[in-house]
Amino acid sequence: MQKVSQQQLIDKAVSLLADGTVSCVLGWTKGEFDYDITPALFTDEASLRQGFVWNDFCGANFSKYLVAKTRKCEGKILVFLKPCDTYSFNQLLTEHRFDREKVYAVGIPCEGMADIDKVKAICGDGISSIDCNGEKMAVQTIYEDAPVQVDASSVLAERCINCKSKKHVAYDELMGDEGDVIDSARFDEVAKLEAMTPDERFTFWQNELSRCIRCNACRDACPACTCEVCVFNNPKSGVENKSPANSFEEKMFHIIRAFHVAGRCTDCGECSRVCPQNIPLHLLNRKFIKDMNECYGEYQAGAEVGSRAPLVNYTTDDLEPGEVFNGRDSDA
Amino acid sequence: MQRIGVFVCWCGSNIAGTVDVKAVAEALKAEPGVVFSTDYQYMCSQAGQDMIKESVREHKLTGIVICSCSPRMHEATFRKTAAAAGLNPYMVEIANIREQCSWVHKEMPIGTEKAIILGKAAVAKVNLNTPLTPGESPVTKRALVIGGGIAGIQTALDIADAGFPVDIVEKKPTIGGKMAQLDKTFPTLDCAACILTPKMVDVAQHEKIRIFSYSEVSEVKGFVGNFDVTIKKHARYVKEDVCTGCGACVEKCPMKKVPNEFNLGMDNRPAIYIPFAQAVPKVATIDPNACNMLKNGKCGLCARVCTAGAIDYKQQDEYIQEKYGAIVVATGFNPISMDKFDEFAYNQSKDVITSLEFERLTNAAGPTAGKLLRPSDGKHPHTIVFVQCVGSRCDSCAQKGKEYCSKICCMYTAKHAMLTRDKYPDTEVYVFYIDVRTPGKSFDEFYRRAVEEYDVHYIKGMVGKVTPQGDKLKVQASDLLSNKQLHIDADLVVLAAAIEPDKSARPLATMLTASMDTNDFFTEAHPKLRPVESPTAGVFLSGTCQGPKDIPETVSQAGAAASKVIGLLAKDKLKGNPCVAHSNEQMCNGCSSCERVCPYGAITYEDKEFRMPDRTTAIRRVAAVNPAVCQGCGACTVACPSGAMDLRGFMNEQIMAEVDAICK
Amino acid sequence: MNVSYFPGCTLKNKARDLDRYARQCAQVLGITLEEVENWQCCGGVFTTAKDEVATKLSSVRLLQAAKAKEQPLVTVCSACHNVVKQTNHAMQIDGEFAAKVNRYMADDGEYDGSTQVYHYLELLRDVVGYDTLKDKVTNPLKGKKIAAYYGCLLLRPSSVMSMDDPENPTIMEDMIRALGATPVVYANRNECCGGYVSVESPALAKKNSLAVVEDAKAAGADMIITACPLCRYNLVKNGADIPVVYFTELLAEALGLKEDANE
Amino acid sequence: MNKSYLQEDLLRMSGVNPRKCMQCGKCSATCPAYDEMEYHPHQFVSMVKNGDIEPLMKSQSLYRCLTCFACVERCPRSVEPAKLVEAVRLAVIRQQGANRMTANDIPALLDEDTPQQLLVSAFRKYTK
Amino acid sequence: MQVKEFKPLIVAFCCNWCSYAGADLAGNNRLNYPAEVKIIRVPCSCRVNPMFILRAFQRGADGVILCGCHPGDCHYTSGNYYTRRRMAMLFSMLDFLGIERERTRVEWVSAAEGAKFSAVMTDFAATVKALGENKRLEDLRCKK
Repeated sequence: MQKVSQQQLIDKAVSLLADGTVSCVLGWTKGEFDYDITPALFTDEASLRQGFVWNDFCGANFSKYLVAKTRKCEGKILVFLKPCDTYSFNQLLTEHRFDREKVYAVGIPCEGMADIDKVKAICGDGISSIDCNGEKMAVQTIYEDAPVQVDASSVLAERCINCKSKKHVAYDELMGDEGDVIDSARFDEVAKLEAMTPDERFTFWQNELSRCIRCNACRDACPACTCEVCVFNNPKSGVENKSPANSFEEKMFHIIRAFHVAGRCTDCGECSRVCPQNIPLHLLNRKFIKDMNECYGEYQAGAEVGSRAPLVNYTTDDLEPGEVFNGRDSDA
Repeated sequence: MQRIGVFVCWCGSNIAGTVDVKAVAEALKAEPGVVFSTDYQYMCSQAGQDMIKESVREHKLTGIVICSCSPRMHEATFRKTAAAAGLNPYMVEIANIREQCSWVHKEMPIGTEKAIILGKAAVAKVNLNTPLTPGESPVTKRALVIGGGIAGIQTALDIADAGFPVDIVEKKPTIGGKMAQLDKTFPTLDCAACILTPKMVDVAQHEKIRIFSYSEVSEVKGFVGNFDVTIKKHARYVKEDVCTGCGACVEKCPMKKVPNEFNLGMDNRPAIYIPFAQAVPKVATIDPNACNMLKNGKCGLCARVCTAGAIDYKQQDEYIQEKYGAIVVATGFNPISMDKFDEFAYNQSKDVITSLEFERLTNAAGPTAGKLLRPSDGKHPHTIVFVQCVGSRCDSCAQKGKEYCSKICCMYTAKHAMLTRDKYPDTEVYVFYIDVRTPGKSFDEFYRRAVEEYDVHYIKGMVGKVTPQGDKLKVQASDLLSNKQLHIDADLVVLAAAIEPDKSARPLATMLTASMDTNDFFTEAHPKLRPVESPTAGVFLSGTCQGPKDIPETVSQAGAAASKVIGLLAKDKLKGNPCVAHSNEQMCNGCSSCERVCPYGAITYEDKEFRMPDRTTAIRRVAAVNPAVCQGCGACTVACPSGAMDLRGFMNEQIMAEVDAICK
Repeated sequence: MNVSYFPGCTLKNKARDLDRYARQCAQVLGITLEEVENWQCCGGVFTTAKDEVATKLSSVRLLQAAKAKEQPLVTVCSACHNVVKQTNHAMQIDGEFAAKVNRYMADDGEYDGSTQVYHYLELLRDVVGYDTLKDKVTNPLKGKKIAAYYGCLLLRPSSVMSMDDPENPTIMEDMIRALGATPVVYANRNECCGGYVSVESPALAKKNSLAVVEDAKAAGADMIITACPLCRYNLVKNGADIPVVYFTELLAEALGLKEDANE
Repeated sequence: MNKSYLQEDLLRMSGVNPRKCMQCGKCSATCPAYDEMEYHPHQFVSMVKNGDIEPLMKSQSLYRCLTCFACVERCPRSVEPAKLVEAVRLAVIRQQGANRMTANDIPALLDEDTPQQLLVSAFRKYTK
Repeated sequence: MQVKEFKPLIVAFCCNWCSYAGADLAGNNRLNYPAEVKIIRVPCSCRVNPMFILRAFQRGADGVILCGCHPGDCHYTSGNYYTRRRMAMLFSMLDFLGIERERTRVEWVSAAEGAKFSAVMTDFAATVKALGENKRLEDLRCKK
């Protein structure tokens, strides 16, 4: 259960619309299923009351939508930001991707989002409705009479288990506390891979990446991927490719994508959330973040507006490319 | 589709000895776009070049590949050839089959195979070449000289004499710099003031020169030929154009206990002051930290005695904007602090002084009117010990001094020793040295005179400890040649303090995007062949800001910098390097990544209106590269996430085509 | 504040004054000196040879004992301080040395160089603060002209000791000032008294000691203070004709503790 | 010149790089024991550098160095001559029977004020 | 049956001001290195996009080496500092994916270091040769 209720958010949005602070509201709405939440733009009270949704499945990070929406919207847009969304929000501001003046950001606390696959693992398929408002999540399936009561903490998404921060780093208004940065174990999985032999790592990634169907969902959801023209869509870039022709293409796409967002990725986890093949793409980004933290000092993209990312910075005594392996296991 | 001609050079047997040039020419004929391929003994010869020109006309070539020596050798030659044949010079690519092929491989089949691959890569690149034209930018015909010491003075005079206007910015109230503080100059012993002050007057009277004294550069924008500079003129509380320099205010000022920086604090000056009699501009300056009127509104004596009405207690700092075509850095040096060398008791005794202080003590206009007297008790010193290399030639681990040799100390110490012995023959003079370094015209002769004619005691060894005791300075030192530890009761100890660049140099370098070494000396564009230019185009170096120098060297470098500036200002337009970055506005995100890595500040952003794919319009922030500032490194192209930034002449597509050709 | 305290051999014997006054003053200044249990001699001098391990073990044990209590380690004797601090430094920067040492540390636990080592003077300056000290003075030593004698071990090598400017130190002068007396600055205050060479060449020790005393006297001192028993011994033995006392004694006097101590 | 084993050992023990020395003589200038030494600090540096170590090992100079670190502190090149002197001294007293001082020497050295520190230090310096 | 000797394909990106000149100097001094090394001239090591390196591997290169001016000596003052960070991160990522870390290398070679250039290339070619063919990153379609 989230600390701030859907009703509170709707009331907030309605009042901000009514007093003219904002002209539209970027929010979540229900899709095909209760857990299938998609972003939507609301412009009046009626549609808000009818369609606005806020529950444990509202994982979508809205920061990215601001790039396109602020260009179109007259007046300000109201956006609700979870703590992790605010980092993307700041990062996009650092990159001048939207006009801050055109946004009214309301920070909302987040208790973590649920992973529907984990719910399904408990309740099975055929979910007809989910009620997240109680102490426990009530999952109704077409096969059972009574809803199954699921502990929300047992179906938390990976990125929420390893949540790096409950702190709102950008907002005009807060509903709840500002929150704190928290110690997370988010690099443990990366470290586990690092401890493997190169052959094991190769097999691991071969397994994962060979499932890629090049649907581009990771790119399309990624708040760092807001390029006007994506290199993968640009015939002159030399890497344009619509579908994975072979195992190399899969790797190439993901390496290039990870490199492109290195230093800019806030580790929001959207890539893995949206991947239909459940590839742990966030591990690639986290690997870069971990390396950069270790080699060039702690850096959190989006923690502040205007900060200089490690890859567009240097010191004269940085370690040499060959030295990044020093001190790591010499398994090669 | 390009029509490419391939020309394979034998370079006599240099290439042909290891590479089957005919086979190379033959193989490359089959490459896409190639319509003509041939070989010749010496492609760079007149006959070879004529053949290229002829082939361009005959085969209507649009691109040329020369398989020959390194492009670093003849790229310029063949570009000219292409231009003479009516082709754009940037439609030429060189395959380096000599230095990087025939000369490093021994067997013909291997050499030939590699030469073909290198040729293919060049062909692949030329297929994507586009004609490039260097950009042109106008030149503002005015120079800025930062620093008004002898280096800045000489540079300014030389530029101005060539007919170009020059502004000098000097942070002190007067120009003259360190040389104005010196007594005599080695090796000829003319008086520094006698040779410097006429030059200062020349500067003051030159119709092409403006002096901004008591001023600093606060902002620099723009690029070679087009610098926009903001100069901050500090309030001196005296109207410069009204003050006659009569000195009545200086005489009447009641606050007379301000340490006189011109005499390095060895005597005092009033709160309103003219640094020295020959100051240029000769106008008074009020020291706001000392003046009672400015501090608490009580006094106003100077305003009352000033018949010209020049005093203005309400004066504010003034900012002046000016455009310049070239900037000369002449920020000079200072002796280092002696705080970390207190084994020599500099902080414990007034009679331990630096060499620059010694200059003031012997200068007729100094605190003792030229009489060599001890600062502590005004007595004539009978035993003087000079210590060389204090803070110079130190190991970096010692973290005390400088690693370099300060270069001027050996000579000025010989001068000090000689002059002392000349004027006061009853004085014993000891010089402790590690090495005596006197390369320079008449320098060693000068030093030998000090030893042989003036009987200065040169002792190889170092002073280890100076102990002030009573009115003596007990000097404990080693004499390495006689293998003894010496104990000398000295009256005066003079330390040859290392010199370091002025502290203002580092922030200035940042403003100019000019590079510095770890010692904060400005680096040259090339240490041997371009010693007076900074790597940043349009920024030139004069004097000790570039490295330790004596006066003759400084003056010659100042003249050299001036001639470089004149050469630049004489041009009406500057032609740039066309191989510069450019941004595809359609693809640019305006994210600033490129700007962050650009070492030249060549990238700016502007808001532009674009038609979006959905037929609406939107205003987006996009990058724009100033081709006159961009030097073409390409750092931005990799920082750019969208690939909007590309480098002309080395485009992503071109380099990938080369990769493909090599890996095929 | 509680700190681990290492008196060292001489302070238990010939230099009891140095120790006793140090403890009494610390108490008044709000610092509790907890004497390290079962301590051994520091080793007397620090052997600079990198391969010398055994002679440094007692210092390492000392440091480890303080670390175990999560306390800084305080010494009063200049020589002990020098040995302990240099050993600690070697443990920090010389991995090979540290590895060798730790082979002998099975009983005490491995030591990593993390203990903070203070000289008592640093404690006064950096922890208590000279302003606070000044406030606690009950018997200002007005009119006394006192020469601080640093000797060699307290300041050098400065890259390791990093207590004060090695050529122009102020830590003792500032203390003297805080106690109400007038410090006398003289050039030889950081020159060696002759140290242990007095067993090998008494003449050398005498020459050096007298140079110090003469310099201090010439600068107008009527008393010399020191932190080192060996310095005091050499200076006194070689004919100092002004009093040479431990700095803690002066401290005790100014804090009004000296009479009690003499009882 | 071939580096002798002894020379290598001395450099390793002391951590001193005598090649950094520029022969300014400041170490000897500042040495308080200079007059008692046959070979002076700068000579230790140059002689060890040149492999001329035997004379140093025989010299009384080894036992005159106060280890007061004045030379270390004031060396403009960070050569640290005192560490080299110590290394040579150790090379001597580590040899069998080469102890400079024995327990029998002590009574003669004692007076009623002799601090323990003096004996301990002297023993450390002169005895293995 | 005689097995055909494996000859690795090596792409070397060299900055125009130092390493390319260093390679020329190696030539001037006739300092041999394996012909498998093919040099591509770039203005500065910082011009090398990770995509070029991946492209080379894709097209069948067995090793890619990047050479630039020594840190501090960059003709463009700071280019190689960016290169150093970018390549450190890229190489670490390739290693993370299980691709042999020895196939990629960065070396700083000045215009005066002809001998170093030759030695570096000889060593790198031997290292790559010992690794054998690049199988983990190549695009099979691009192989003959």
